[in-house]
Amino acid sequence: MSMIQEVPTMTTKEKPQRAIPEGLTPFDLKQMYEAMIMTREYDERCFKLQRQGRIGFYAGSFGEEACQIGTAFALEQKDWIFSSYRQPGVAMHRGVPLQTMVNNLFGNAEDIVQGKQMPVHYTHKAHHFLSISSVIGTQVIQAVGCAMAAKVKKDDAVAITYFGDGGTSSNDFHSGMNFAAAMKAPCIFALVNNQYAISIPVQKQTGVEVLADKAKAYGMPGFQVDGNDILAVYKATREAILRARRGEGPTLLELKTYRAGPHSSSDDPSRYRSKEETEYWLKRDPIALFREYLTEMELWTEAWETEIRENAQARLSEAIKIAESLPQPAWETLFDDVYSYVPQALADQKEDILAHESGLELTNEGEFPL
Amino acid sequence: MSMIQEVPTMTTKEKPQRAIPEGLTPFDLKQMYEAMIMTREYDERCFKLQRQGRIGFYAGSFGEEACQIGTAFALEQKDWIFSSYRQPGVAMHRGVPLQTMVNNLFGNAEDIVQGKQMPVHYTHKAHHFLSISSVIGTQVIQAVGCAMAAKVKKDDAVAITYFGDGGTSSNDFHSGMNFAAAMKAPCIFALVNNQYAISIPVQKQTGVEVLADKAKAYGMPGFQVDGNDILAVYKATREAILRARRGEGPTLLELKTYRAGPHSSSDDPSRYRSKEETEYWLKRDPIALFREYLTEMELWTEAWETEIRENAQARLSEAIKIAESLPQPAWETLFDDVYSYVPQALADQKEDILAHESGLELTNEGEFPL
Amino acid sequence: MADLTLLQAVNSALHEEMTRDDNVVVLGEDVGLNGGVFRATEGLYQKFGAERVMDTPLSESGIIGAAIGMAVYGLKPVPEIQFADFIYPAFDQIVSELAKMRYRSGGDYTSPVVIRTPYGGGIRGGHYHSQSPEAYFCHTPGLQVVIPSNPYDAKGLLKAAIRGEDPVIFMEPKKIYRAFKQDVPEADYVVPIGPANIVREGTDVSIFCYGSMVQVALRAAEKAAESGWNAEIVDLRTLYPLDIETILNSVKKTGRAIVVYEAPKTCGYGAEIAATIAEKAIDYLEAPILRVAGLDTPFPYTLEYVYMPHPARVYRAIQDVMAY
Amino acid sequence: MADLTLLQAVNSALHEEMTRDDNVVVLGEDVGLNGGVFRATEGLYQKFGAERVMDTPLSESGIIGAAIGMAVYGLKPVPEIQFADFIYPAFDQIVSELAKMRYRSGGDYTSPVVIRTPYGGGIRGGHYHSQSPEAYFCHTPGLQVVIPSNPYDAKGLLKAAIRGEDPVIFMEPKKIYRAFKQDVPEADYVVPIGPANIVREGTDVSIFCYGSMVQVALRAAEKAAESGWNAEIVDLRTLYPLDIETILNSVKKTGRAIVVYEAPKTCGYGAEIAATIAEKAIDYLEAPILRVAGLDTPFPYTLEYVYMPHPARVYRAIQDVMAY
Ligand SMILES: Cc1ncc(C[n+]2csc(CCOP(=O)(O)OP(=O)(O)O)c2C)c(N)n1
Ligand SMILES: Cc1ncc(C[n+]2csc(CCOP(=O)(O)OP(=O)(O)O)c2C)c(N)n1
Ligand SMILES: [Mg+2]
Ligand SMILES: [Mg+2]
Repeated sequence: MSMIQEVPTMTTKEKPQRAIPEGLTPFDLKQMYEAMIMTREYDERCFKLQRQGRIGFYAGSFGEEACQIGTAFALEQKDWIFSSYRQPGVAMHRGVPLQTMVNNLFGNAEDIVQGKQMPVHYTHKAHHFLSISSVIGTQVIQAVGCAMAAKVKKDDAVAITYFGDGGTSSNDFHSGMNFAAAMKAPCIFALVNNQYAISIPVQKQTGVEVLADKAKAYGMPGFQVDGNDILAVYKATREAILRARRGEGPTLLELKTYRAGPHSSSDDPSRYRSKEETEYWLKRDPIALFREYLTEMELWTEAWETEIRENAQARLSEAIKIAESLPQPAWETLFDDVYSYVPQALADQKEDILAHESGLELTNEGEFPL
Repeated sequence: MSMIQEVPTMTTKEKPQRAIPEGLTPFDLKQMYEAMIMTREYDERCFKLQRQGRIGFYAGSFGEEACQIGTAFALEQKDWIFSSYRQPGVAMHRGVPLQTMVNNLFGNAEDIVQGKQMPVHYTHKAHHFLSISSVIGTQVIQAVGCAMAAKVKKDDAVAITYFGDGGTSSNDFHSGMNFAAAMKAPCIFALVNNQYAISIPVQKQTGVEVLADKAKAYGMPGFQVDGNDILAVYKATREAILRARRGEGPTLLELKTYRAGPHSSSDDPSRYRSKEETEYWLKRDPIALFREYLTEMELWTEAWETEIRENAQARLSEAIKIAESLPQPAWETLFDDVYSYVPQALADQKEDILAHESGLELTNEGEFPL
Repeated sequence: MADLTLLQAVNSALHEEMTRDDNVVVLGEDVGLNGGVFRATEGLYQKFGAERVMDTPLSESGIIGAAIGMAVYGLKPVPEIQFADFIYPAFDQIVSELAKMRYRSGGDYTSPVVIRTPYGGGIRGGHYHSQSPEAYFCHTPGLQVVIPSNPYDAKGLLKAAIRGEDPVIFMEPKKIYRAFKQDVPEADYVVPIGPANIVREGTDVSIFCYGSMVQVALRAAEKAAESGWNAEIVDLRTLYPLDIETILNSVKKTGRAIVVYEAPKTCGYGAEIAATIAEKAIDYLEAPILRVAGLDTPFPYTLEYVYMPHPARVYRAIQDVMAY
Repeated sequence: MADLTLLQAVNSALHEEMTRDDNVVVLGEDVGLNGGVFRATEGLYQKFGAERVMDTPLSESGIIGAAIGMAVYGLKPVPEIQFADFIYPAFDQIVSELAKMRYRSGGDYTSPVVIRTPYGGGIRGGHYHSQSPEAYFCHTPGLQVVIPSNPYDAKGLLKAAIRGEDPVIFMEPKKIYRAFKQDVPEADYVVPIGPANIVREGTDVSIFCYGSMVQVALRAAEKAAESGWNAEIVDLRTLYPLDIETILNSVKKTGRAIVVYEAPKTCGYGAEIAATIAEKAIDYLEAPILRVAGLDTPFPYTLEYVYMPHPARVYRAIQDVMAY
């Protein structure tokens, strides 16, 4: 039996007027809602950009907004984030500038990494947001190492790492959970169980019924949380963080939700799951659920919704306009940031290409199929 | 809380006359004891050979005889064995000829693999005993694949894999447990918790208190068994095998024991553990415990003990004498068994060496330090 | 004859081999119901069922480790690694186990697993969807490394790999998965593992290449022909074992050698070709051996077209050796 | 001056660097109380405590992944992989993460981890305790690969590695861990990463080598001297970045090149040296470039002395190029 987090879920039939969770003000609640809206708008716009051929690839987080914003609000700036490609809302809430994120999607000259990473692979040092890897699971043990380092330095920071249900099968979920528990690292494992790893449903991914039970292999507390209930997510994350800060070690949080969209711009979910299933989950839309709560709390109005949506759209349009107008990175940048210096072999390659090919009209061929 | 296997343990104070476990006859019990003695004698002799410089390396299983013989007796010839380097008793009981094993230790011309593997890395196809790898944990998922194959072919065979407490931290313990449970593979996971991975005590290896609880992460039954109680081991293994044969999937068995000797001929345990601890466990010697039981059952006599010991020693002396008298493998063998054929590059290397170096007096330098 | 893309040729080989031999099984991430993210396993699940076309958990180490166990038991597993970039979590199983199983058991146990994996750049995939790790595997005794460059070879080589007795890393150039079609016989055929293929005969310079680089080399050769230089293009097809004889004969004829590959230049597969020539045919050389390769950097996203060898860059190399 | 073995030199470098900089931490299997299975970390646990000298669970992937996270945070981790043969479970963390962290974050994040690992044969360890996987890492942009051949360099190079800003695979030739002692200064010094070292000047043939093969080459050179051939021995020390200039200058002087390495010949590091010479100095060559290397097989147990390059085999290569 798993320990289910005792948080009043917003999915229950009777919705009593509830207290605002500890740590949050009404102002925070509105900010959370706004961050969810921004995340959703970002998602929709980016998919559109991809379909229009203006960016090469996109992977969305439609339906997973509560997991992102609920956890993000529980973190402090000193904390560290090791996320996957499906948490743009965490980056945004954290303070990674929208322009920075959109520049990544376009891989333009102002992109922090000058087009060296695919879309949806953000990085931001000032906000302790680690450069995202495509490789499933690798960030989990890195977050643990980071948390161990904070402990060695006697700093108060914790690390949080996000990964999916598929990620629980990876080597470094195992090494990460094991190291963290064995060494009492102040690390939060945010398992976003959106029930699919591309086409593989979670029932094929593992024999265990409740993913939070995976904590039991490591001697770590594990909780299953309604991942579509932002306040439940917030509360569980906050408690895990406080526990970590008290030196009581790591926690696994299974945020149970649903990947309401395709895996990515290359995926066609109709090949492997039914419309009915998706519709069932769409009725549990975390934004709609939170909106009901805010309405009850008299914190939501139609006018405000329009305002924040329009604001989000305007910010997106502006950022996209700028990003799209920027040139590609200069060829010179190709040779930077491999090492702190340019080794001879690479310097020779640089010289050769810049000297002989600068005038050539070279273009990309092929498209990203996944 | 882990499910502790309800087997009358021989460590309990009162030792009532107990029934012989289902599946065994008094004759079997005596054979089991004899196999334990053989394993112990093998171990002692091999360490001596190593100290005398007659073989290059040895890793013993002193104190772990019950884990080996108890599991091995529950297997049938159609079953498959994916072991680590610390189960010589399983190989012997299985029927791998002693001479074959001793030839491996000497890496001589009659060695099945002609000196291509280190000592204690046995292989025997006729007995479904897979070639042993030094790399911790890799055999676990392979056993699962083998079990999956048996299932695909609708054969009745099960696979058993042996690994240590340290092995539970490996990548392929995780992938193996996960695949087996997700796919209901007929596989038995024999976790020999001898409480050390070289110098690392199990408390540093993992945060969980009962290793059998690791099964809970995968939705698999897990049992902790007194690994020094051969009948408990036998009974638990037998039940797991029957379950697997019934198509009910895999089982994790934690066989809790103690590595009473050094990790290997290169190790000095006094650097990292106390004499007292070792002595405490020596009092729980699985052979002594089983001897008490057999005595109670009137199946043991001093004369028989002497007989089987002398028999074991004689067989060992004979096998060692033969193995030691055999020459090294021919240089030609170096180039075999990389592929089913000899690729050009390798053929060139072979020709070069055989043509120009056959007369040279080359010798080994250096010694194995671990 | 059927007009097939390289991807369809792979799919067709899998269908035929699974029909021919009950022991052939396919496993990997999304290979079942979804037919693989590239659709290479399309239709197999429907035809052969979940027992022989296995959707696995997300663990490459698990996929390869399980495949080894299956092969030891007697099946013929053809696991898919979704992108070659994700083969590294399975590196230990490949290098320590798959490659050494026959050797360490004195030939008793074999694990003739055929690992299929799409590799290479040109699809705007950035560094985690574009790598060319063939050199790692060519440096690992016990493995065979095969890379087709066209639909005909893809089908014939994959069939040969599946029927063979040794492990194969079968790398598929995803850039040209759907780039062109080719007539492929309906009748059963194999392309043997080992021999290289001279796809263009020439007298002035030998260009050694494989996978998607064969097209690049051919275009450079056309351009060179305009300058009156006649380039010979050798499609290696099998990287290990290497067809040393064909390579040396070509160099002895032309006196000039260029190797083209997408992977980072340093310690890439081209180094082996150059070293082999420098060891066995140096007297025939009239110019330096040049390598046109990827850069010594991770694979970039936006500027991948600068990173990857392109016809103009290969042509420059031809110019250089001809002018030497 | 202290008379130290290579192993003691490594240990001494670790003691000094941990004293110098609080951010330096050591982690790995058995590195704490036990002082490492080779005793390279002896005394560190007692001096710096469990927080800075961490005994880890048995997971190489975990060790390297955790080290990357620590380095990102600002520590300077020096993980030990007990044998280079066991580095493969960490291959994904090394190749996909460690090597690409700086690149994929545009220089924002760095993970200057120094991975120490004993490598190579000659200790009767069979194929799981004898491998030389340096070529894999040299083919991975973002990594530096360093291999000392003597106590002085071992200490100086390890200190340079720990003080550097980029990841290093620091491979220690375990065969000569205790083979000989050398005077090593008491005062602080570093041997910079990059430059090769001409350990024996010569005029007739250049022998490029590293690690335990330097001793082998030196013995072959002595033998060659008896025949009147004067071999130059270049100890590469750093394999990536490579000191191309020193190599080319040596070949230009001698006109003959031999590369000696223990790893399997095909696609080994020697191929890169040969290819570089064939590309940049071919006109100076008076003979084929020869590679004296390990066989294209896994590393054997009993007959390792036949497998490994030995002085007589190197001498044969010298004879061959001199007679050419
Ligand atoms: C090691 C590895 N193997 C395969 C892939 C290809 N791949 C990309 S995303 C994905 C599924 C991930 O599922 P999950 O962890 O549940 O995260 P989600 O996409 O649902 O957020 C796969 C298989 C990869 N990126 N890395
Ligand atoms: C992947 C890997 N890492 C490190 C080693 C070195 N090593 C050999 S045995 C061992 C400890 C194994 O402990 P455990 O799994 O408990 O088995 P035991 O030796 O106690 O039977 C280690 C670390 C190895 N063989 N493989
Ligand atoms: Mg998922
Ligand atoms: Mg143990």
